[in-house]
Amino acid sequence: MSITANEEFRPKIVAFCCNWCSYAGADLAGSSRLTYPADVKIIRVPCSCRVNPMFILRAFEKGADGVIMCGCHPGDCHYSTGNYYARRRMALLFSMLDYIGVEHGRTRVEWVSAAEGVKFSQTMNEFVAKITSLGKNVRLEDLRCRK
Amino acid sequence: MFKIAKRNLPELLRAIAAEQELYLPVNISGQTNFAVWTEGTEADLDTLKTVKSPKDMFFPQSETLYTVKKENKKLSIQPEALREQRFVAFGMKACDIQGIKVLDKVFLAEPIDTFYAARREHGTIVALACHEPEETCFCKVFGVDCAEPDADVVMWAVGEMLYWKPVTEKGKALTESVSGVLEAADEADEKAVSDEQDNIRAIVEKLPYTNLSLEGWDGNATDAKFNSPVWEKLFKPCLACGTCTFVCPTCQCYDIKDYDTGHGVQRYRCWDSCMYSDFTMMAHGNNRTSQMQRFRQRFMHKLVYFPANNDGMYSCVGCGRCVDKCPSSLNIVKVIKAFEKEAVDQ
Amino acid sequence: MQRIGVFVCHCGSNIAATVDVKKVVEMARLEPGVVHAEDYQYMCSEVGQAKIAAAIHEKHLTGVVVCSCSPRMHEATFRKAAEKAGLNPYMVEIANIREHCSWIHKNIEEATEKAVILARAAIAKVNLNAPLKAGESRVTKRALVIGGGIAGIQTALDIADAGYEVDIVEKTPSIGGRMSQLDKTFPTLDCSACILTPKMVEASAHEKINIYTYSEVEKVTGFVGDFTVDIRKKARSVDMTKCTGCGVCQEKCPSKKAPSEFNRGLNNRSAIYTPFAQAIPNVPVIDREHCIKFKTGKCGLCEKVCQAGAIDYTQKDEIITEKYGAIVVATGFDTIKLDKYDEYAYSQSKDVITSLELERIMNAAGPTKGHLERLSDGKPPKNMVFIQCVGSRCSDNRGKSYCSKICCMYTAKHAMLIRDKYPDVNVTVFYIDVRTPGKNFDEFYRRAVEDYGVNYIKGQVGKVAPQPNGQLLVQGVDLIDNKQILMEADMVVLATAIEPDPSVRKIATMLTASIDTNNFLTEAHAKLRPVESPTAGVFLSGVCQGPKDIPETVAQAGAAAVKAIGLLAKDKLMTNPCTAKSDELLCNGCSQCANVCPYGAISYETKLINDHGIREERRVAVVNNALCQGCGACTVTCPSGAMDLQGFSNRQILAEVDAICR
Amino acid sequence: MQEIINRAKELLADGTVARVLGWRIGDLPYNPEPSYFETAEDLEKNFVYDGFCGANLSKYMIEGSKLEGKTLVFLKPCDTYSFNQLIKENRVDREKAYIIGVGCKGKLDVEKIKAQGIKGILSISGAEIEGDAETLTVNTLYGDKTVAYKDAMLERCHVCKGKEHMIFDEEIGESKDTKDADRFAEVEKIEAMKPEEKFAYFQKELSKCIRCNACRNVCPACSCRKCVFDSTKFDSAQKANADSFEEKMFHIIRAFHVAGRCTDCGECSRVCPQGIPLHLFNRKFIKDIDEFYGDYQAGADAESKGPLTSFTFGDVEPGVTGGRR
Repeated sequence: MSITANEEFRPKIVAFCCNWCSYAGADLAGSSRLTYPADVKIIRVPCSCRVNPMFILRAFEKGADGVIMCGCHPGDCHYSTGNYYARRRMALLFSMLDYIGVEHGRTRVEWVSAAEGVKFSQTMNEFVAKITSLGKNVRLEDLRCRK
Repeated sequence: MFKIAKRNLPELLRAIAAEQELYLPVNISGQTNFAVWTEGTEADLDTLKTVKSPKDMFFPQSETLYTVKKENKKLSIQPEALREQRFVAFGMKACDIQGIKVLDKVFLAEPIDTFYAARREHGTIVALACHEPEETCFCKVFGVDCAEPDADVVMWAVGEMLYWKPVTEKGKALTESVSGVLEAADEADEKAVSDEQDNIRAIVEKLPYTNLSLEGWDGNATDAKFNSPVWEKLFKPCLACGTCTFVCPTCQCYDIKDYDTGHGVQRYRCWDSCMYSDFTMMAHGNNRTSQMQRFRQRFMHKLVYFPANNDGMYSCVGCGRCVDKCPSSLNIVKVIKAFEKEAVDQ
Repeated sequence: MQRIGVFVCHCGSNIAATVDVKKVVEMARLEPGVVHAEDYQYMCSEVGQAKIAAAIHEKHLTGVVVCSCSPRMHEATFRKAAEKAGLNPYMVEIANIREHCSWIHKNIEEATEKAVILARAAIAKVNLNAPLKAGESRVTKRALVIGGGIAGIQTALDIADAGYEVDIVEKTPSIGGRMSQLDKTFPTLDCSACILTPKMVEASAHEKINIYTYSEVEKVTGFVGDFTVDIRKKARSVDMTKCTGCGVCQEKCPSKKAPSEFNRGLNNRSAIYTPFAQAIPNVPVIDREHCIKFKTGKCGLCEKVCQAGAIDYTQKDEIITEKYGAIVVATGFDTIKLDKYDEYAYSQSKDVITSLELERIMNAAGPTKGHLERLSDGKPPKNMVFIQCVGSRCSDNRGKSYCSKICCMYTAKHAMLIRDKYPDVNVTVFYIDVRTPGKNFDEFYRRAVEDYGVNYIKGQVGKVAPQPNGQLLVQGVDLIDNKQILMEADMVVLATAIEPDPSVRKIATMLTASIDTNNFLTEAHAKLRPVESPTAGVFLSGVCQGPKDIPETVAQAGAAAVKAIGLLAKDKLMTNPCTAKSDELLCNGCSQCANVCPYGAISYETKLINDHGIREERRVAVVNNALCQGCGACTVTCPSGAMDLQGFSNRQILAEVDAICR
Repeated sequence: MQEIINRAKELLADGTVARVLGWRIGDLPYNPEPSYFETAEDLEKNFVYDGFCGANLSKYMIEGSKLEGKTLVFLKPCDTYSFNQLIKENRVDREKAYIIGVGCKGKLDVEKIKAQGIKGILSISGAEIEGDAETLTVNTLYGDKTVAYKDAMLERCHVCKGKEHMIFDEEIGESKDTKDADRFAEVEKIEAMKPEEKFAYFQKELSKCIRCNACRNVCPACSCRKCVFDSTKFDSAQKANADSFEEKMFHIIRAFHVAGRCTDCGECSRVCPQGIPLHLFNRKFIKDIDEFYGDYQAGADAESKGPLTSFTFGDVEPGVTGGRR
């Protein structure tokens, strides 16, 4: 699917943000009035290590077009090691999704600190653009959820 | 009787499909199962047994019963339409058809299962006699004659020819609709078919399980069998998977579940397996808590409870799929034999 | 089914300018469980909070969703307000429609639609919320300090001064640690003993401080506020209550071949010994490996000469069990072994020494009585070469990747002291970089170069070759002049990398405190919680956490003490209720969750489980709520989903996902 | 085989073990079943160990560990990895097992024999563990046929991890090297495909899935008392088969749950009634783990921390790998 074919397409994007860094980074983006598309909806989790691969697949099942997980930069985890585990889990999960033919770029991990409002907003802008160019997620959705 | 050269089979299939939906055995990445025919689909009539039995043409693994739509705080219920298009089940075997008869006992008895009844009513069964029965077959034990399936139309594959014999009104109607591609059979053909039947029956006699004895298995055997110590030994290798159940042509248990679509709920039913730990789970828990009990249930149902409630009809047809597919090489034959041995030992 | 109230805040125009709050209210009303929805100018105001309280009472709400600013801002406010109105505070969830919505979107329609979805997600979550209650645990008002060096002593003094009992456990016969081995300290050139000894005395005299020397921590159980620790008091063979510290036993002891640990093995000591003159306690220890009495059963000389009758050959190790509220680790450091650095000829020549050995040589109480001399022949050196970064900043696996931090400064100190006392000795220092961040540090280093004529060469030494004439041929490179250097030296001093004392590994395991790949204890947060271990109630003091010099160590020791005091000052600890919880019916006992828990909060119990009528003994995970910080690492590791996080449960997060995607 | 039987009888007789967990001779030439033996007579009469004894008995020791006394269990080299992993996860009790490591010359897959058009099998010779037969002779209702032993071998045996037992009390019998293919070749082939080809491939394979859970239930790593797909905690369907997404969810999550724990024993693919190459999921994770975090073989020991319960500071970033950026 091309971008032009999808002018009307508004992607559904779920962002899992850890409470301590990236959720705060998103807050900073907000208080700095740094815009990004409203397609991104954030779910707060205590730590990126709380994100279960099932949550990500579930989002796709129910019709999400892209899922992004944000956490503290490696080394800065509030719980000291959570994001290291999350990093391994997501590296494997994403590689598997790629392997079964889910388009590149539908999933992403970004480390965003509480001070990186700019990075948060840039990341979300980029991600929305990427998902918009990929178009609707049809490879991982459950057709029963279509309206 | 009619005939058609095997090489012209696509024409026959096309002719059937022109009229109604056609299901037939198709090999998809190495496994043969019943699938919908579309132009270009190649029939696989050489594989004796499909992996899954053809029962899901009549009783699909999963089917929606109704849909609840949610609009704001209002709910509306939309019943699922019954399947009322005619279809043909092409290439079913005698044992599979016996399986459907077992299902009929369950679903067509009061209260009638309307979903199943609609499919039965609209389906025409074109059977194929078993050209080369296999070592896991034991249909004869249950009185099934795989040389003469009980169907709307029966076919025999002999050499380069496929013989076609309409049996029922439905079968005749189907034959009528595809008469353009069929040739009338002559006496030599009749002979070829009866030879084929003799051949098949001769092979059946040589099958290792053919003389399996069902002595002692009947509707009255509940206490004797239920309390036997044999189960405790037998069940051990069972993995509690649902393979036997899901390949079985007669297993008819299903679960009813709700799926949240985000804008409502789809209530659907799907095959369940008495081997599963949550089978018939209730609020208080489970009435069969051990795998031994679950294992016993499956065979007691097939060989004791079902005949008890259905005039002696067993709900096993001897297709041998469980023999082929059980990951632990456990199956109904081994169960029957174990009891036979127990009887001898006593 | 919950009865949920939704409260949409205008935040003046902050929200209301871009989000149609009325529409959010209207849409929220349609969500399952919602029985009340309203909007208000400022929900966080007194009036706003009163509205929430009123609705809780009037509508019998069981759950509250506030659509407002970030939960990081006012979640606590609204939870308190709800609690005051009689609702469990954890039945409140916030939909962030300001920072995550109104402030970033311009289009009212889009922003409103998003706000509705965010509200929907919060409502979906609250529908699955359950009241949570913070737990309480008591605090034992006593601290344990592991390690009796300057870090441990300072921490103990600070905690004791605040009025709490402190026990110091020191594995050697005396407190004092590495600092007691140093001669002078940079950048002031104070005599190390002169500033340390008063602290040692103060600690030993402090009525709140109890010192266990020659003792080791054997076992730790319990958790923050309530640790139970077994301390092994090794048999000293000398009755501490009787010994007067006269020292006669040491003089008379016929076994004098034991290498002196205190002097880094450069000379020997007697089998019954105190490590150094100022040792505290001034009670000797019998080294049973070297004692003739213990080896052969004969001798017993010390017993004969001891007028106090303090010698007790029958003494046995003793286990003391004590309870503590806080534990401070101050296990310090050692220098690395140099067996992988053959090129420096450390093992081949007695005149190649480590800097710590040089400290002992320079010290008046050291093996040479403070005279700078070659250990091979006792001659005074003419040319000395110092080699920096031996094993530090190492890119291969022979040494350590980190900078040991103290070497540049002590080498400048050594160079300066030598040039001062022996002006005819030429001192050359090979260095990679000279690192002098610290008050008066660079000035100190420059004095060494400028006032004392120390020859600093930027470059590394490739080889130190002992010559037949007893000289050491140093082959190096001068990176600034880009030339090879060959020079003869009488002594070579290696600025050997430091590493955490090897005992820390065992201690970290006992405490379930995490350590990094270099065996330094990990801090709870590298920037914001540098003196706390991720394991609650465990604090870090001194080099066990990372290389540091004396003032930094003392500062950190004080900081660790403050953190410990802060804990001990509490009578009870309130625990975070958003902790992990294991469903014992689902738990496999596979231990994977414990593997990823940074807090050691998960343990295993074998329990009789009744699983729908099946009764069996099962190994199941048990979460200690006092230790769990609620990160959720365990929940994802758990394949069966037995481990779940209260307040952020699987079903709650999935409900949010569903609500957003629908 | 007689040596094995004799040893088992000895251990039963001297009270070392209370029972024997092995394979019971089937009623067809190729269907022995995992089984317990408690008497010498039963062993002598019904014990079998031949090319068709592919079943990995290590998982049965979860229940075996609960029984009174020791159980003698026969483990093939690849099975010992599973057993180690189960020890690591406290699912079996090492003290309750007396392990005899049995030799392995490659295990057979009757489906592969049947796939060559062989029907009506009455007897098979050449599958005995004693022989070094290169060819199987199959006597059928429709005549005698031959199949090369190699061509009838399970996929896993072609990429065998080696014939060394990782854990055992004693070893009996010889093994034969059967590895003749690269373990990751199939995975690499898929990796090289275009996304739509990959998707089509897996869609086709997974569309066969009937949600029978055989792969899960046979898997020694899937040792959960209650699978997450059977519990209500994630609202995830365990047996629906109503939409193709379900199969993807199930197989991806199952592979993920065993990632770093899967020993690549190949049981999932062996038992799948629909012949889905399920090992391709697990092996992808194994390959990634090897590439991202260094070679790791689950079950090579019973102590090491798995790759998903450990980390290094410099781990690869998600998405940098897997060809995403």
